[in-house]
Amino acid sequence: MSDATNLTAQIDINTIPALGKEQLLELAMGPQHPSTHGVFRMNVVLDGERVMKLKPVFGYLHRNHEKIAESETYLGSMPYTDRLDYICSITNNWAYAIAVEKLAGIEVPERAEYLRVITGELTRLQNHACLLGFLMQDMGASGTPLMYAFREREKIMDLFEGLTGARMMCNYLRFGGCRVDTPAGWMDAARKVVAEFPRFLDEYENLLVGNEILMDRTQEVGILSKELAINAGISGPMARASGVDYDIRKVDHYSIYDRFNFRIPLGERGDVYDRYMIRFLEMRESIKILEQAMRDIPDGPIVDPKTKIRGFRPKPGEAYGRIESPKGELGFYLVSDGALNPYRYRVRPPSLINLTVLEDLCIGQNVADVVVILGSIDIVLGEVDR
Amino acid sequence: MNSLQNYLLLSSLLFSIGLAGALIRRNAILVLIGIELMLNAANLNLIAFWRFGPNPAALTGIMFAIFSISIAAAEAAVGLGIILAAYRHSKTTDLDRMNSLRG
Amino acid sequence: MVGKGIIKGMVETARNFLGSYVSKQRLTTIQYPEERAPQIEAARNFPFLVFDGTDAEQGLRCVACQICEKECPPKCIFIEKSKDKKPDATGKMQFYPATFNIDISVCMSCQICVEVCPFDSIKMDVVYDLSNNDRFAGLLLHKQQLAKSNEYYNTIHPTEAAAVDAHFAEERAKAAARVKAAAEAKLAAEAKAATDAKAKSETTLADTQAQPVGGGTR
Amino acid sequence: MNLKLDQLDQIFVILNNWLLGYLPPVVRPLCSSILAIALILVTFALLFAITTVLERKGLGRIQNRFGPNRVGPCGFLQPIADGIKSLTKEDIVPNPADHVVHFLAPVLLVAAAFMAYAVLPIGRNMILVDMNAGVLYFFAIGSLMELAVFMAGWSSRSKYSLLGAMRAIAQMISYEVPLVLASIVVIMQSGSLSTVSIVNMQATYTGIWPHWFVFTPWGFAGFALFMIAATAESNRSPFDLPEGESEIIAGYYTEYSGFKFALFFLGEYIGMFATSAMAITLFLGGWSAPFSFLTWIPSYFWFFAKLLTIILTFIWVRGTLPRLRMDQLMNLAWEFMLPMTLLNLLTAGVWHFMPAGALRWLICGAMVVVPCILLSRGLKQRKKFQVRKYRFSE
Amino acid sequence: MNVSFILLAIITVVGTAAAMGMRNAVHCVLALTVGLAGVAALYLQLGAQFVGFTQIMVYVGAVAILAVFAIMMTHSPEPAKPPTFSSFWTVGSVVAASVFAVLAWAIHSSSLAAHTLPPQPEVTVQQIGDALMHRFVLPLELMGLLLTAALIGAVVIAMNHREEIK
Repeated sequence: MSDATNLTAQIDINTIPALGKEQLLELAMGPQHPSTHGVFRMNVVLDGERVMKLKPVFGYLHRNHEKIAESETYLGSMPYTDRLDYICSITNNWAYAIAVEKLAGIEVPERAEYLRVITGELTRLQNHACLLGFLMQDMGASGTPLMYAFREREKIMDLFEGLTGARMMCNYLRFGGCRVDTPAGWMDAARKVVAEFPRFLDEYENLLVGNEILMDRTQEVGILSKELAINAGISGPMARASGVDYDIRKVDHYSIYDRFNFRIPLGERGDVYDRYMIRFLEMRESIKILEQAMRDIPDGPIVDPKTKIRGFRPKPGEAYGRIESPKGELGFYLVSDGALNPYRYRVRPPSLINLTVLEDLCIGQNVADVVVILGSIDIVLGEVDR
Repeated sequence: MNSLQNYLLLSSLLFSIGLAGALIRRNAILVLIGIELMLNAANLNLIAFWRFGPNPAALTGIMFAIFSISIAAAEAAVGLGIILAAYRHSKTTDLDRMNSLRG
Repeated sequence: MVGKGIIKGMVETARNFLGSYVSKQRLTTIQYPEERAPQIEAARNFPFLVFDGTDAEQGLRCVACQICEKECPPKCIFIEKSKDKKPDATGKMQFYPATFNIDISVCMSCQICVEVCPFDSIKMDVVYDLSNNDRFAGLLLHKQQLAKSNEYYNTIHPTEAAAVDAHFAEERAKAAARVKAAAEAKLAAEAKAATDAKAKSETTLADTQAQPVGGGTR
Repeated sequence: MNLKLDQLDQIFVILNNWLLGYLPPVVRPLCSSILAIALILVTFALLFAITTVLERKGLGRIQNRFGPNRVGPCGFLQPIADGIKSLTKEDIVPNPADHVVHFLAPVLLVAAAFMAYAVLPIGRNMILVDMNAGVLYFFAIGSLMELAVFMAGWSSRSKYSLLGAMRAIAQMISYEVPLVLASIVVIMQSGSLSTVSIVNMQATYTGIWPHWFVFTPWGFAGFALFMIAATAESNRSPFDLPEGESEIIAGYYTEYSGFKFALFFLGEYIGMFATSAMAITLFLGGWSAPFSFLTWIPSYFWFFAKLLTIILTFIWVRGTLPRLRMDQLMNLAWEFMLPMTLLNLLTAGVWHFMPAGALRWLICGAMVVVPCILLSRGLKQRKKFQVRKYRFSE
Repeated sequence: MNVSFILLAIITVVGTAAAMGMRNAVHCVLALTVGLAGVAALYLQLGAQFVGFTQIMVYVGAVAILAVFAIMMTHSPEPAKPPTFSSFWTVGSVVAASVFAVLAWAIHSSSLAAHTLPPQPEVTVQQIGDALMHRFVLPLELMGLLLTAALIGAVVIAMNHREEIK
């Protein structure tokens, strides 16, 4: 992926096994294109409307994230992780915090774990809601599902603002806990939002789940086989839609997910419809987790008092912390040489790794399916390009 | 006043233009279009004769024109189909280069 | 039957359309310039500097320790320490920032400067309509623009500001007590050693003892 | 009272005659046409302006927001602001574009769209030309729009424009077939291609009920099919593939800007109104009132009320449905619409030759409904799409 | 001769001449549509409304679009522009010109051609339909057969044989 020479966009037309090559049309979808979810470019070779070859070109949003983090203090990188997948900043914080906590051997107090689960699952809700909205937008539903999703996301973002001070760039977690405790009345407001969320899901279900056009557009489109999903390292809802039973919440038992009763929905076909429905069902499971967590949350400190804000120097060593982010396995790999800043800092971005199968999914499909398939992969260019 | 002569002259001019096009153009599609033009000239003749003829109420000219238009449409469809097939075979629509009978 | 799902969807949109006329739930837009979203207390945007009292120059809590400048992840703070000292709100002699600039086009509102400040002098503001014609000079805030009164701080973050003020009050009470004690001691010493020729050196000692009080709000 | 209402109904005709009375008889027909054309241009351009606001506000309300509400009262002056904006914008023509054709395309589109109104009866005695072959004229003009679309797409020399134009033409040609076939049932029944006589046939009443063609099995099916085809013809959602912005930016007018872009917009909406007005003329009784006791309301009011209802339905559909894919669109046209319209022709024939009564209703209803269900079920089964059940792992 | 005839004749002749003489094939087709629309207008002028609209519908709506599609599909990507006209274009022009000359002479010398416009006959669509269904029912059926055959034939000829080649 880091192969910079890969960025040359030209496609060698002779590699395409097709007749009538002079009738092929090479189309650059993006970087200025309405539905590439940011600045992303797909060089598509079309035969009529059929995709013969597709080459993703990315890096337009490259910000040197990893290198900046290596010259930054451990805490200083925390706000930068917000900007990776800017829709779910708290889960990014969480993965990074877990990596640092592993590195430095910090314990997290009980209440902080609960807060992390609550905010993390709220993040999952808003990510999935937005994704479904965007997917429908890509299918041309003139924004209605997207606006409904944004209406719900707004409520969750209000919660985040009330707790962390910012709507998107929360910068909420700290090594060994969370930055601030819940203000008065926040937990009640959160309970109310969570209690109302299923209503939105029902509305969504009415609007789209049984819709024939949607089924026609998504079923048997962009099929990702189970084997390819495993071999390509696909994770998250996308892998589960292909029938891979792999959820890090269940596999790693990180944080306190063991205490909650929830299920993992699994798809069969691995097409766009499955990826769409898996996310839909995951939202219902997230609500279950949230209800349990909000019922059980104890009082207590929210941060390990031993951790220092300034001059934080973990002992030399390495650690890999990963979580099940809404988009898949989000991991941070850190090497410490005992200094104020990490010696090596590496992100395993789920968006990027899920994106690698894009061409396999798109070949032979219609050009209109390309945007739908891209939407169903759920990428955020901030994370892909870093 | 308009006389039949003018219409006939116009239609013969159209016919000649179509004929010239059909004879001198190299693009097979445009040759086909030239043929269409000649058909149109004939149609114009039919309508003009109907209008100036002794018994317009019989509608014969109109009927012939309608049938002629249908034939022209069928001819265009088949002709263009043949051109497409020929193009797929020889990769050109240039009639000067489409000169081999071999399949 | 084909069309059932489509009709269900149509009904749903119709419900939303009609609902937007009766329910605030289904018409969530806030008409921005006239109407504003309710201010959330924890909200943060860009940093500002708190000053006590009425004079921004005089009451500025910042002592130009430059910790925030060092800790700021995107390095958007620029501080120049003063050459001289001036008395702060409690009357102690302190350095002060001769220049304090924040480039809010670089700032990413992470609040780390607030967390590391030992003097409670830098806090997060909530002003968000900062659009400007000049994207360089217009977004580089100077000390004069950054300095905002403690009362303002109290209005935007009441809970947090109350805690800070209580803390300050406590510290000041302690300092006052210590000053008083020192003064009493001094008086006693003066009374005791009124005839003593070394009284002058004693007073100097009391002064130096009181020195940490000003910076002791940690 | 009754006389006055009649005058209100005919007010435009009376006004026209009164104005022409001042002119010499030689120029009267010409002036009359010019007057009527000017009135049509103004009215429908105004309707276009109102529709853009209504559409944006309606979509906004569907999406839980206000829509435009800043310019003028309730935002209804928004189109003026938009018009000024698009007039003052730079008119960008791509360098390799074919400048003449690039310029002519929007002009032709708008001209063709407006030409269609010549045969649409807006009210009683309110029609520009009562043509003998009015319906044929309408569809002939409709085919001009395809050419305009092609010109736009081809002359832009852009891949997106070309793809969009190809899609648009393929779609318009495919849907012209069901569109024409769906309207033929009405021509069969009324025995005329003249729009005026078609409306006149429907403007009679049994009791309070009008004789609209939509209130017959074949008429209802024809209306439904006509509206589906009309949606596709006017590139409206869910058949807006030619300009599907998430796939091919803006389709054939990707490379247009400023006022030419606005002209495309105008042409498209005017075309949509024209097709809707045709549907009203053919199936919904044109300007006739829905109940016999409401005939005192002016006829043009009913025409515009019906038009507005159809427009609002278009907006509603647009706010709900995602768009189809090209092959699905074609399948719908050739595998569902075409057989259904042909069957509908047969049904209309049966209706025509059977004696009136409940049996006729039953047989003709069954002839429409049963094939529709069978056909849709067959198509659904072949594609094998369904709502799925999912398994969970604990 | 009246003005409308001259105007329409000029439009028709210029349009068709441009259709046969322009370099760019798509321009040719667009010019052709202008010419054919002119012919349609002439039909209208002659009182043949039905034929005129059919002409527009068939030629502008179908044939022109079809031709344009064919041009797009046979558009070769290589920039090398072959000469527009055939190598023996002089012969072709001479033939066409002589045909026109002969026809014009014949028309000019014919006594029949001197007819002036008789009063406008009333032709309704109903009459045309009646004629099609009674007097011309056999040609109509034949036409239907021909069109069906043409449809199938065109589909078969133009069908993509890619699967076979694979």
